[in-house]
Amino acid sequence: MEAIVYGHFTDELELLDAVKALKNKGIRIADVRTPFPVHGLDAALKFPRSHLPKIAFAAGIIGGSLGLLFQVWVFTEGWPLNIGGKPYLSLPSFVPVTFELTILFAAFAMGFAFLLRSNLGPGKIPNILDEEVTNDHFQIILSAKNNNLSEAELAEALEATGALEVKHINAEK
Amino acid sequence: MEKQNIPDPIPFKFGKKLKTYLGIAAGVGLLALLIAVFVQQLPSERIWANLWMNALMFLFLGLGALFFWTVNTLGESTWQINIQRIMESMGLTIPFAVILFLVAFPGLKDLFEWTHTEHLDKILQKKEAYLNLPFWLIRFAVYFGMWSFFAVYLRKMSVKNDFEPHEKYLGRLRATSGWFMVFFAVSSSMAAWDWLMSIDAHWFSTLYGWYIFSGMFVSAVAVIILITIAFRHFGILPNVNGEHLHDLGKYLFGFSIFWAYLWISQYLLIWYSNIPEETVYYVERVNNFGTIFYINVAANFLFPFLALMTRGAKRQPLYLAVVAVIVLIGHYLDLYLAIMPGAVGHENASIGLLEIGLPFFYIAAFLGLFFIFFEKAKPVPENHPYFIESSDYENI
Amino acid sequence: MSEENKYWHILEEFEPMKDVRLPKGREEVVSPTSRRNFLKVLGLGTASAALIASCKRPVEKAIPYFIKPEEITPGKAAYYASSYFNQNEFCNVLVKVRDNRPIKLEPNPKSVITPNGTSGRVQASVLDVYNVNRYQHPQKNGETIDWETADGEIVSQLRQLADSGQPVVLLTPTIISPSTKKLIGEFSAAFNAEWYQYDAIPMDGFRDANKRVFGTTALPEYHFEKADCIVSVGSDFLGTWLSPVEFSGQYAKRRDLFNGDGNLNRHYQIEAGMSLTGSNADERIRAERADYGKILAYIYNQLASQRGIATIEVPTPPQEIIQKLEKVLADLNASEGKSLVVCGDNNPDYQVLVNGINQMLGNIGNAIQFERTYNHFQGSEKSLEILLNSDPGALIVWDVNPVYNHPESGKIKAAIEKAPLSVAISALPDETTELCRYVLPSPGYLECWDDAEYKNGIVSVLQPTLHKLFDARQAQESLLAWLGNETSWRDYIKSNWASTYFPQQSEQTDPDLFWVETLKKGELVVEATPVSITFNQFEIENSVQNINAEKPAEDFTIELFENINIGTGHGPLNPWLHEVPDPVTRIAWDNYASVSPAVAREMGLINGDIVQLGSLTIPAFVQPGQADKTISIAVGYGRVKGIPEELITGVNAWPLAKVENGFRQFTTSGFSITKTGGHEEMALVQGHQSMEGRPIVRESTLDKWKEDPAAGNELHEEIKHHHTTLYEKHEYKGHKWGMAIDLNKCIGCSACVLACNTENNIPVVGKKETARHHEMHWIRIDRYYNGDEENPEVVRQPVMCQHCDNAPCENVCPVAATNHSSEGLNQMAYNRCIGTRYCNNNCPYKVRRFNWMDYTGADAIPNNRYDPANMTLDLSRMRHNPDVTVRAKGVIEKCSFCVQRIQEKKLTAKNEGRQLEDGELQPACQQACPANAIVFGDLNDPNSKVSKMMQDPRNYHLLEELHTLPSVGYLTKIRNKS
Amino acid sequence: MMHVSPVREPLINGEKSYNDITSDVMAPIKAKPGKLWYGGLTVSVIVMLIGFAMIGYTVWFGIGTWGVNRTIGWGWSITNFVWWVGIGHAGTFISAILLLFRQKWRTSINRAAEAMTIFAVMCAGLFPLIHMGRLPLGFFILPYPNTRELWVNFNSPLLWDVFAITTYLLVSLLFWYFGLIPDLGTIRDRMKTLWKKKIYNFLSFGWQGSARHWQRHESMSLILAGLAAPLVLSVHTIVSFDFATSVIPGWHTTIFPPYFVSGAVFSGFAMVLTLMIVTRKALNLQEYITVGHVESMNKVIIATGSIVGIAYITELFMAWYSGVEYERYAFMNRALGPYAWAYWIMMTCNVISPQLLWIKKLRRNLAFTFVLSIFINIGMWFERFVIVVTSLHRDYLPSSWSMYKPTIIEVAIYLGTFGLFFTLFFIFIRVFPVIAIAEVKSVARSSARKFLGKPTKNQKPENQ
Repeated sequence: MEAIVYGHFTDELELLDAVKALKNKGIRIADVRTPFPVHGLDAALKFPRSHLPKIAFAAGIIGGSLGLLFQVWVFTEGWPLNIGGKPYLSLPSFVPVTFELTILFAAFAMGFAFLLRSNLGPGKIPNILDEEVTNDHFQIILSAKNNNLSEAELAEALEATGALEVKHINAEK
Repeated sequence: MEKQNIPDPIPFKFGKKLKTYLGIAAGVGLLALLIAVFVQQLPSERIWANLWMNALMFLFLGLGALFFWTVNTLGESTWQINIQRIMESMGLTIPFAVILFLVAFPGLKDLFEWTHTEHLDKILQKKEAYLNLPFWLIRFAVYFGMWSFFAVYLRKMSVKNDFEPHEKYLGRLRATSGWFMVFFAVSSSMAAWDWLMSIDAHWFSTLYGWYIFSGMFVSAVAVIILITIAFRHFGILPNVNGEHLHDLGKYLFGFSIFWAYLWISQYLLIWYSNIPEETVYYVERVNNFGTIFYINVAANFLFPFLALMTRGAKRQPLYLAVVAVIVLIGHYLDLYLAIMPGAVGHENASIGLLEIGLPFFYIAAFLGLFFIFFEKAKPVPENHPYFIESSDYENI
Repeated sequence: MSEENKYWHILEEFEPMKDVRLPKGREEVVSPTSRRNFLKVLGLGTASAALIASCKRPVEKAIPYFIKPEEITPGKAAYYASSYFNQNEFCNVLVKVRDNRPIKLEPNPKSVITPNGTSGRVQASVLDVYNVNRYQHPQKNGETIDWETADGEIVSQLRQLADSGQPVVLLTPTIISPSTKKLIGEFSAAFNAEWYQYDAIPMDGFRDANKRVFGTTALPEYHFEKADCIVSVGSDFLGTWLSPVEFSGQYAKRRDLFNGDGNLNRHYQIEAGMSLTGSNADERIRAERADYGKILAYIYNQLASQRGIATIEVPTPPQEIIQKLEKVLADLNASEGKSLVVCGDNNPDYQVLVNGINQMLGNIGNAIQFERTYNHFQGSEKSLEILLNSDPGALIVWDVNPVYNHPESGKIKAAIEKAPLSVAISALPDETTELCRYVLPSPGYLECWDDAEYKNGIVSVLQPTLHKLFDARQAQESLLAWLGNETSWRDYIKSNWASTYFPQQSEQTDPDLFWVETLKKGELVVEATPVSITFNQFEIENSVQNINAEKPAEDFTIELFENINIGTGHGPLNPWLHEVPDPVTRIAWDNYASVSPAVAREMGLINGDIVQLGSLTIPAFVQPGQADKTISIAVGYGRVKGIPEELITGVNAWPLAKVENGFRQFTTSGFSITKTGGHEEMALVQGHQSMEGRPIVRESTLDKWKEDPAAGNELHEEIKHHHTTLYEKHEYKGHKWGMAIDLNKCIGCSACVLACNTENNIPVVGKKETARHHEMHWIRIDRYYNGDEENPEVVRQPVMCQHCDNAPCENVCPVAATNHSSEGLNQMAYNRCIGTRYCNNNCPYKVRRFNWMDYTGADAIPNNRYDPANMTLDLSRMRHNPDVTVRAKGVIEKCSFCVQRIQEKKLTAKNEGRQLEDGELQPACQQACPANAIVFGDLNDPNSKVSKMMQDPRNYHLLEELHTLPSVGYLTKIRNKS
Repeated sequence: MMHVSPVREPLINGEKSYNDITSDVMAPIKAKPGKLWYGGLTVSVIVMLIGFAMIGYTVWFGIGTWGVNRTIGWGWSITNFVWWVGIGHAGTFISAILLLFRQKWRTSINRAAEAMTIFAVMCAGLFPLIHMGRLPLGFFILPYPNTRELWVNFNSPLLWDVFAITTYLLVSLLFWYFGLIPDLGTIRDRMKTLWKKKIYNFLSFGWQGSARHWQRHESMSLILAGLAAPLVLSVHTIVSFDFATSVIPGWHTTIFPPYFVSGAVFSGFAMVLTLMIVTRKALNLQEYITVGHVESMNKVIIATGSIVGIAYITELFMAWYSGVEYERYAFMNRALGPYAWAYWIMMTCNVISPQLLWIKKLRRNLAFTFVLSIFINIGMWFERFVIVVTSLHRDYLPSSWSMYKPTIIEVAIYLGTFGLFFTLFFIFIRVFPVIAIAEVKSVARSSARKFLGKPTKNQKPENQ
């Protein structure tokens, strides 16, 4: 694994300032890890908005239309039955199932998209640098590879932002 | 996110220019009416029905806004504080709606079959204990009395807090909102039965009251959106930012869906069991008002649903405004569908000069009153404890 | 093919008879098969054949299904003309036989006496054949013996007795079979035996009255259709009196407003308990049972005085009744010669008065005729007394059960026990056979040869349609054997006919052919010599004395009556009859003491409270319209001997009858009711008696109808006018089946219910389940009361699946197990049904039935059968109609408009390359209805009767305001009252 | 950061630091379960097994073992079904709709509420299956391809139920579990024993708290909420269709959909309160599930309860107003007929008793709330009983009117579902965090006045 430097914060506000400071210095940030979603962090890291909603929308459309078309087919082509004198194409009756399938498809498509996109899934082994990040520490990770600075310099920059417990992990190790 | 520094608000002035515009609009409306009566000589029921319909629409905006404000107060929510004064001022138009209704009163006999006590059929006789003019008038008085009272009182509390900020006013606001909600819950449905459902005197649907309410609420939100955008544009409400529009947009979006939900619930159930005493209502509308029937669904559900799906749509002022206008027209049509088939009948009912022109008068009247009241108080309740919170939040 | 031998199918055809040419077109007479049927038969047919090894045709050869015998086509039904006779019921029937098993009885449309329909008991009687409780072998002191020994011993003993001069007594029910009579004659001669006939409910009082007044003991034939005004004093002539099936048809003819001329009869019923007939009356006058005599005398006096005939001295009936009687008298006078007065009481004096009244009104020769008099009800109490006093040496008891149903059974018991030789000839064990030393099993009537002369000169035949299931032998065969006569019983009859009836007819020239043809028709009508009658006025005075002599009834009077289903006690072994609720009280499986609401209130009684009545403890039932001082109890229940545990229900009321100056009477007074505090839940299927003012049964009066035929049915037009729909009706090309029911003709006899049970393999669920409202009947007869509980008016309505075109039930079935056929049938796919019961909830008519438990044994799960009435035993299952699926536990079932019949008839028509004729196709209920109240047919055919009826202004649909568009229509009930 | 007005009541008490939150919430998972827990679990399991036995009995001998009859085709089974489904509405309502309305107080209760939802829906789902006459053939309701090309009836509300309930269960599970992932990560990192670490690692999908994951996670939660909100409405709407599409007076009325939904939320919240008031004590989470939370939930209860009440009255009035005699009779019969007692229990519990909550003191009184919540649970059960039984037992033709009395079997099955419910719940509180750790942390700052981070070794004192 490539050589990286990471430092900790114990207050999300400090973290935000640090992130901004580093960004201003033009330092690329490999990753930030927090115990809970910190508001404004994605803005500070200049993340684009996620595409998950679009996936949900598309999947919903597909699910809904599949459901509707199937029902229409069954009652008009598959086996038209005279049920209670209702017309074969009794659209109002098809509303509920169509709706449910829309939701079902949208929800699950998005769920899976999330896992794939984030490379998460059952039994995936995370690379945890410090277990405190899932408790109360906020962690900035800088990688020497995608910064044209040495580890020492990165560490320094990190220290400067007030990061605590700045640690190095060397490629060799 | 960092605070963008907000310019000081430009005080709102209900100026001459604005007045003249409204005057012209009102004129157009009256002209349409006069032409309808004297030139076109439309059948009386159609005239009355239109007056009735517009009066209702006028009322709905005020009442809807008042409801919106009170429900947010009860929910301890904050985002709306910045535009609260708009809702307050809209609510204050309620008392004046009475006049508009009274104008239509001479036409009650034309509008309501059950008023013809001389020849009531079996069913209507059974209902007479409720559907009779005296009792109906009493209810009319009670609804308006109470609504007006709440509108005025709540506004008073809210304004008082501007000058001598005190917890107690907010306490009263909350308490009164609670009582209003209780009364509104009952009265809104009953009013819907009295003024709309009883036009088709034989027909009945338990859901009707709530269906009408949802329409009312959406129309009110649409108007709030339009005014908010306008005021923001003219710098009267500088604090209003994308977040507020986003929330208003969400309400328009969400409650359009809610309206559609009630619409399909009512239609589906009646369609399904196909019992004549119920289907008669829809049969009339589908067969003789088909186009409007389907436009109604399209304009009030499909359009806002698709148009406001994305985040950006809800934050884009101009875009949002356009959607709001269309939805507003949609609910005007919804009201048309509720009234005309029963009151006028498909032979005589149609959308002509009168239907298009008359509303201008009411719009003018509504805005006129609104501006007067808005002018009277500070544009924002700046001493409201949630005020800052309201200007500084974000939609995740 | 010609109408004549449409169904006609007889056994001779299967026997090699060189001298008889086979009638042509035999193949056509059997119904066509479909693949579905055929497979079923291979299954069910072979299975059943295997089950009952001896299941053979009377032809002396077994039937292997692998080599098809020429007379049987698997899956095709054959029909045989035969007759049913039991006490007060006689029907000419066609026996439907499938794969050697009689499975259904249908009215013989060619019949002179009962062309219209049958009674419920006739429908149910097919089950009696497959009764596991039957004796299977001859017995001596309970030990099985073979026929040879039995015959040997009996004959030798008979001989001894004959020599010793000790009387040999033959005790039989009323015998209407001429051949049997002849045979008995020979037997008596040979063994100088005495022959007595015994009826559980005799009419000897009636016969006696006729003797006194008209000089003849004959029972005249009645023509209710000839009477404009019918006054019945406690006579249940539509239910149980004299010849109900026949009378129902006649009566209904005069209630027909559809093709009738609107000349309805007017029917007054004067009675104490609410009888089936009373519930149909235009006006029912509630009177104490004890006042019948006075009332008759009063009527007599009024009429007499108006005619200047000497009146008679009698106490008058209560004032309020006198007032009510004014109208009656007026109508009787108005319709002189065209009226009819009947009385259901066996009291000769009452009957004498009735005769007097009819004489005065000139009804003799019109509504009452003495040409074709009745031959049944030969039993006489007097002769029975003689028997008992003669202490017989041998007692041969043949198919009667006096030990159970005679009030003085003690004496009879003693006589039997005392007699050195006692022989019981009976199919089923009962109280009497229990006591006899020898028991000789006799087969059911569907296994027998016989003939019957129910009315003078109208002679019918009975022919077996099933080989004797057990080692049983017809009584006549026994007699022949004991006489040492070698001829078979059939040949005996045949020769008897050849000698007696062949000469009396001219159609046939060859006696054999004559015999064949008669068997095909099932009936022969020959000249009958009218009974000449006189009229003795003075007898009236005598009777009046007796009536005056009646000591005034104190406290409560109990009247025993015969229940339309269970009858005098031959019903209890027939679960079908048990499960059909009484048409008046709507209670199944029980008898009870009917008390008036007033009494009930006074004593704080509710339905099911056990009360003490003399020696009887019995649940009480509050019966609107019941006379306050009279308590009515049905006889025929409470049999214990030879009956499986689960079928023992009710209380034996016979002991309350009494023998009074030589006649058996079924009213006794001087009882007091006491509450025991006990309570029993009765199987009451209809808990609510009022229509709640809903337009369910629509009725009007004749006068109103004459002004406006839509009278009482105004709603129909109004609703039709308001019908709106959000979707168009489906097109029904080809047939569109529908049914019209004339509420004015339905008398509520429940024959339709039993016919439906038989046709559609409806399970029997027993008393407990019925009480829990788990009954399975596809058709029910709702009964509502109008007006005051003192004496309410009664309306009835048969309700089955309405086959709605907008069926709420179909919409909600998640698996589409029920949907609409292209011919407008609301059809059920049992295999698809998963039993959510959603359809049933959503059915406004509540006509769907759910298989709550494994009633039929058709489901896959073992050891879960619920069959209280042993209806799923191998033998009982032989009754099943192979064309109808036996439903499994957990599925919904309901009326199918007898779809199997529809298919069958459609195919017949198709094979014959013709259109279905209207009326050709009848569901079981219509076919069985003796009143022709039900009409089924094609609504797409504007000329079909059903279409016409649906156009009738009286027609309406049940709950039509719901726009369910039923295919069943009801014609309003029109009362003929002023 | 978003601003929070000082006048607002803190969402969690005790000035919790992030670490406190983690350890407090995880305490039950780490600690050895006590006697109470074992006792509770055993009882639940036994009751559950009895229930299952009775289900077996019913399937074997038939629905005839129940009290239903030709007139009342549905008795307790469907009553319980609707009741359980209703309870299953709170969770998703809380986490979806309250999320959309930015009600921050939801964070402390949504996790447990959602779990409850899922368990309740499981119990509910049993009944439509059991009440089938032929359960072994129940799979007919699925539109699976078959040789006869025979499909299901898409007109049938029962079929709509199949889709609605299934979708609801699956989506709720998804929503709930994806919400759990970060917390499972937290637990994993606190677990000392290896096998536990392994299990939780498996369950936590390898969560490591990266900013990008958080961003996607949040946006997904929002959309899921957006999808779940209408889903919640749709489920009980469709359940209400079971009745409202029919033609039976008392069943067929248009107000049913919204009224059923609010009734569902009403009963759901009642059940949440019942459970939470006990759980917070048992797991000693009083500072997270505060009186404030209870009050907020009580407010929802007043609101929904009043809506339900208005619906009752609307129905009653419309029955009269319709002028249709069947309608009129049906409602007369409800209020005065043989089952009037059920109607009045319903009225008292659902309409009258919640009105007491207008009093702030009572809103904030735990004991009172607990009792009330149980009242409401009972009342809502009777509402369904009234709708199902009272409407059916006297419908159109008086000749078929009847009465209904449940048998011991039905009762046992109902209790059995309680067994199932609590078995699952007991297991849940031991293996999963009852409170959404991350979500609470994200609102914790607004509730605590002082710096939250835990001091580290080489931290300067002035930082504090």
